[in-house]
Amino acid sequence: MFPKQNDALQVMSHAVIGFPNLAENEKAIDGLVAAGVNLIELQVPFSDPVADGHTLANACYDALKQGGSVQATLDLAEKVCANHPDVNFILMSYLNPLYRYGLQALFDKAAAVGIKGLIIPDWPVEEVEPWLPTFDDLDLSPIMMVTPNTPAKRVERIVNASRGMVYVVSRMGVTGHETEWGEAFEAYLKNIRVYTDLPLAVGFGVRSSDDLNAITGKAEVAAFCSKYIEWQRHDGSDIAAEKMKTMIGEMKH
Amino acid sequence: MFPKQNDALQVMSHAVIGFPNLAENEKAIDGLVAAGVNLIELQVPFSDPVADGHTLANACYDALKQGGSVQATLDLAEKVCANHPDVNFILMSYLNPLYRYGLQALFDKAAAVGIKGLIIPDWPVEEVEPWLPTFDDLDLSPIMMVTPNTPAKRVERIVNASRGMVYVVSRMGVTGHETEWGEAFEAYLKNIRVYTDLPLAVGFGVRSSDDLNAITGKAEVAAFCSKYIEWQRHDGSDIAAEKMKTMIGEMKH
Amino acid sequence: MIRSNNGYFGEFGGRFVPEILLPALTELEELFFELRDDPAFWQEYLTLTQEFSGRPTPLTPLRRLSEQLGGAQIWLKREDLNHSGAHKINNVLGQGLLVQRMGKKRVIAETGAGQHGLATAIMSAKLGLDATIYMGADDIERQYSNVFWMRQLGANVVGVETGSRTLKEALDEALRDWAASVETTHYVLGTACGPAPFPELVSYFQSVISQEIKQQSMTQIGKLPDEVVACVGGGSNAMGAFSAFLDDSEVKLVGIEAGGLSLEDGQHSVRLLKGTGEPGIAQGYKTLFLQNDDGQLGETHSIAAGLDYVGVSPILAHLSQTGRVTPDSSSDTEVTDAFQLLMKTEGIIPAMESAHALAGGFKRAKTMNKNQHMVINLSGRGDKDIFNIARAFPQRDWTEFLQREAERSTDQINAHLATELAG
Amino acid sequence: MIRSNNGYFGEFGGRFVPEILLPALTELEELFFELRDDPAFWQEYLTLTQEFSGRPTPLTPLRRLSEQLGGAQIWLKREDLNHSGAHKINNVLGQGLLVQRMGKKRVIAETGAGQHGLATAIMSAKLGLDATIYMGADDIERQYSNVFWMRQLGANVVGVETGSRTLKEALDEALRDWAASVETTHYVLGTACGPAPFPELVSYFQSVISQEIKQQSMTQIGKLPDEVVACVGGGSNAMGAFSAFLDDSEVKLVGIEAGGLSLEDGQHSVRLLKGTGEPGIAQGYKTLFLQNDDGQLGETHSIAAGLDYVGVSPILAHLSQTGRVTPDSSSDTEVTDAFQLLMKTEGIIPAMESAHALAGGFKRAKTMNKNQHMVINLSGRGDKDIFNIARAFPQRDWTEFLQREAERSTDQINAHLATELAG
Ligand SMILES: Cc1ncc(COP(=O)(O)O)c(C=O)c1O
Ligand SMILES: Cc1ncc(COP(=O)(O)O)c(C=O)c1O
Repeated sequence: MFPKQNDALQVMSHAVIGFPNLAENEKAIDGLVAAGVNLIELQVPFSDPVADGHTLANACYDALKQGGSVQATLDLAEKVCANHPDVNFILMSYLNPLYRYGLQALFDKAAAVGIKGLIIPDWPVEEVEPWLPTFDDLDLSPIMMVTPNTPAKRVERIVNASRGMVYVVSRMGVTGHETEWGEAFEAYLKNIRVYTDLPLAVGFGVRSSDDLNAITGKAEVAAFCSKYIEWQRHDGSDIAAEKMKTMIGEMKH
Repeated sequence: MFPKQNDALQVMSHAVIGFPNLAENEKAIDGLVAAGVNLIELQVPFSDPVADGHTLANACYDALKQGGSVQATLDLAEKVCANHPDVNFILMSYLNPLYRYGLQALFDKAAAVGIKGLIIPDWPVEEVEPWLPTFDDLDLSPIMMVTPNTPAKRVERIVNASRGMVYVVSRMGVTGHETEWGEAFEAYLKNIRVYTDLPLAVGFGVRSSDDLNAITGKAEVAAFCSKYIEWQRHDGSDIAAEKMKTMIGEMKH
Repeated sequence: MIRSNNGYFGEFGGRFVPEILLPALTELEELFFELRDDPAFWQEYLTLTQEFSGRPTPLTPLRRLSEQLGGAQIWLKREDLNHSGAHKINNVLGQGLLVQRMGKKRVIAETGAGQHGLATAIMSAKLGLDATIYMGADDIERQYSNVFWMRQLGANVVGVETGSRTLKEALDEALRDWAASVETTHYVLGTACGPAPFPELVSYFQSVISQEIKQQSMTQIGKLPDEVVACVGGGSNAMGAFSAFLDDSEVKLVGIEAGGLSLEDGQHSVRLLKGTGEPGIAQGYKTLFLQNDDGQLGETHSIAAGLDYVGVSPILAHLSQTGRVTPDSSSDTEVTDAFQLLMKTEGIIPAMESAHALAGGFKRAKTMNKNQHMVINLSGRGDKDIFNIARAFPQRDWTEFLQREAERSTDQINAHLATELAG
Repeated sequence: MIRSNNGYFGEFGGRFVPEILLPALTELEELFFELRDDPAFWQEYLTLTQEFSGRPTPLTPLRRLSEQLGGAQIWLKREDLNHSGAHKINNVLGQGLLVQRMGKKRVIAETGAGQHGLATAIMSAKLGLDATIYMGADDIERQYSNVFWMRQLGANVVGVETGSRTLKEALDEALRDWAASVETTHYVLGTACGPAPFPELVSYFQSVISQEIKQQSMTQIGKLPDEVVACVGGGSNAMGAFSAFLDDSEVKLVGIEAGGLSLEDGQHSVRLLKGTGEPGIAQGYKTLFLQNDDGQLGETHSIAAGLDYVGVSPILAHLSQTGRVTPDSSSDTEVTDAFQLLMKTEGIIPAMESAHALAGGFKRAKTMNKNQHMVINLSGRGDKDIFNIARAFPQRDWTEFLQREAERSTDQINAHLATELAG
């Protein structure tokens, strides 16, 4: 289940399928769940991840060499959704791998294995809208992105096409850099709330307990992804999970 | 004295002033005279000897480093003319060193030290003609060049401006290569004789006894220059003089 | 001029970018739509290309070569004579006018052969803009002379070390920069690819090529040419050479892609022929991409860095589906042969990219008759590619020269350092 | 157009060559005198330069730079946009027409920067002639890229090892070749020097530059320029830029020579200023030569190989004596500064030769007022000189690239050899 508006801050984290390898993905996800993460993006690795910074982009390149693919992602999703029925698994992918798979077939299959949401950063709202009836039928939530430079009218259109939650890109740029959480940020969130009651997931630049604390009370979800992947790369999935657990333990409520 | 028409073939040879060095020039000239050479070109070395092949061009470059110059040439001329009153010394130079010295002054001085003739390969007949009265006054013979491609009318003009002898360039090109002395060559000489009774000095490509023998009976002078300078460079002036002596001894008469 | 249907050409095109880039694309599109029907704007553009880049470029008859091949009369459209040595400058100058109107002070660009990067660096110097150029690290080695000049012109050239380290990655990286800088930065896309409005906008500026060809053909040949041939990397010079002829069905339009070593995966950059590119959506647009079954973009190869690209203009993808454009390809060896033939018979040094059009064109011309006329678009000159071309024609004296020059250069740098330390 | 008095311009000019060369010079002169007043011949020449080399070259306003310098409005005549990258091609194409009329099948040329050699190689390829290019061995090292292209174009490049191994020796050597081959070979002299009729003939073809400037000034400025500035090597681009203005006394004509490191002997190539060149007769003609008291031609230096010459056009020697042309010079450091300024402010990469005209022109422009207009002749582009320019601006990444490239090239040659041995 996605959180509701004004629920306490939850951490969303990340797996790049095939990184560091397919066998380790499942263990890493178990670790995240054990650390208290209830929202997990399963990223299909892609050769050209234009919205990602170098951490995720490099993870994609490595994952592809390890056999990461749409099929591998669905296979893994099937397992982890079954193992962790209380966790929301979200399929994150660039459009092309899904397009090549066949969009209808992909959405059917994703819903069937227990995927709850979709994040597709290069799929604009105009192209998503015709699919909304399908998504609603399948109970598959397109989590659309709003960015600081999105004009008000377009924010409205985007949140109306969103389901489950709205992904709020915290700042200009790609994943993996730092963000400032000042008054401008609060005003930005407030402007989005004008158009939607959906919970807000803040992403891009959430890299520390301090970041989480800064977001607490302002949004419902914090996407803690690049930094987690860095931990995974440098310390291995076990230690990464421990660090995640410690960090979640330190969160203000 | 220059030879007369139909005199037996004489060898003209060469000195590049400063090559191999100034001290040696005098000795080399003595050697040439002893070998039986009665016509000797004293070449002022020049930075840009465009009518010369590599043998003489390289001798020029070396000579310049040894202090070869117009003045050095005149100084040497003064000595050798005095030492060898029976030998015809001919000043050979590109125009510019003489021009810089001052043409009138140069001609006066050259005549004064005993120079008998002038060979200036880049001084065309049109520019020479105004100087003829001066030359005749000074008893300084401009030895003009005729080439295989000189049109008949121009041959006439050139030989008319020549004194002492006419320099017949044996073939197309620069000094230092070989020449064929066939029927075409004989016809070429005959055409020149139409316009002049001056003796003919054949130059360019006279490199062996065979060449001398081929010219015998056709012209009065053979310029044996590049090959002699090669001997000088490789064997030294003494051996070069000996070789010259041997060669002249072998000449048919 | 071809017009998109809401960013699409048939099934291809569109605008598939992270949300953050949409406002800039919309702004650009609005500005472009406002200006493109304004004859005063086109005139302003023409004047700039004339004054700065020497347009119109000539149409050169290849008399000796046509005679030798024994077929059609071949003419070269001389984009190599442009300032900077290729057609790329046309597009860049046009976008420069847009940048000035938008009031932006920084530009970024991706570049493969370096030719577009060089053009962008030139335009930026001329207009006083900051420029950052993304270039695959392998392309930097292949086309170092262009990198040298971009840096001399004051541009910041960033080597991209990810993936296959060529144009595709440079484009990804430029998009990443743009996502962070979009409010103050214009992205000078270099070919008729990418998200709308770029394919249309780049083709609009490049169409100056075919407008001139048309006029020149009427004057010099007395009629339209029978065929127009261009190489296809991203597709901008081809769209430039084809645009004005789209409605003249008697003029055959032929696009030549890089056949590389073979048509095996990873050995070529052919996307328009059967069994090569497949429909896909990446790098901001939908087109025929070289890709695997999982939708991962593929590896490419070409002897010409500027043709070594995984996607292709959505307009050309569409036009080759409709049959208006005939796609073909030339192999690396055909290309080096055509390169030498042009050089030794007509005294013109083509870019390796353009030599693809030559190879493809010469082959076709031979089968045509003497009353027919073919215009080949010579998109660029080859003397900018000296290192690259020296690699294609290995010669000992070049190698030895490089060794001596490397030594001299090392000595010079050391002397320089010594002076600085002493000073 | 200036006309010689029987080959002379005032006291300079003439024809001082070995007798063997006279018939060819006479033949050439007769042909030239017959053609130069024939408007159809001029039109044939213009058409060739238009079709093949992109003439007319534009007149580019330097708006940002003029603003920055705060003086006259500066315009560049863009000879850099010519095919082959410099004005040298104008003369060569013209002589090509003469060669065809004479029916000769072989040409020779001397070259300093390699630019004239390259142009000659191009013309020869286009017309199917054999070409032999003489180039000083030191110049070959300085301008290797041009050598590379000449050879690729099929020309035979002969390195001249004598003397100071630069242009002067190359010219001597070309004359030697000509003496042996004059009946079948045309000597394509590359600048407005040498024996009559070359100074006049080369100036005639290059005068297309000033004819265009004149017309373009009337259109773009609305009046004639106040000054025209050109660099002076042999003098052909300067004569090209000045010719049509000789009778317009309100147009000041300024020739910039290579000031080099200093005005000490051997450190520069200035011949027109007091205390530098002296009247002399060499290399076939009379002019101001750098020489010593014994009449030996001197050593020269310039950062630009194309200006590194010991003599100068007799026409310019004469015009600077009469005061019609104002001679000036720029030092190597002024030149590299001007080079960078143009590149970074206007996006144009000048040849090092042309950067002398820029340096001299910029200095003068600053002292002029904003209503005045100066045209600087940009005789060539600099990207052909990459090695040379990299030497002027030493940078570690270039050095490192050269080292890698030399290694790659060696590996490639070895691999090539191995294949040949095995095969
Ligand atoms: C000379 C030249 N021709 C062609 C191309 C290919 O690009 P496009 O297909 O966009 O013209 C390039 C790309 O850099 C190029 O430099
Ligand atoms: C670009 C360029 N400018 C100028 C010159 C100098 O020659 P000239 O004085 O004949 O124009 C050269 C000679 O090679 C050159 O290449």
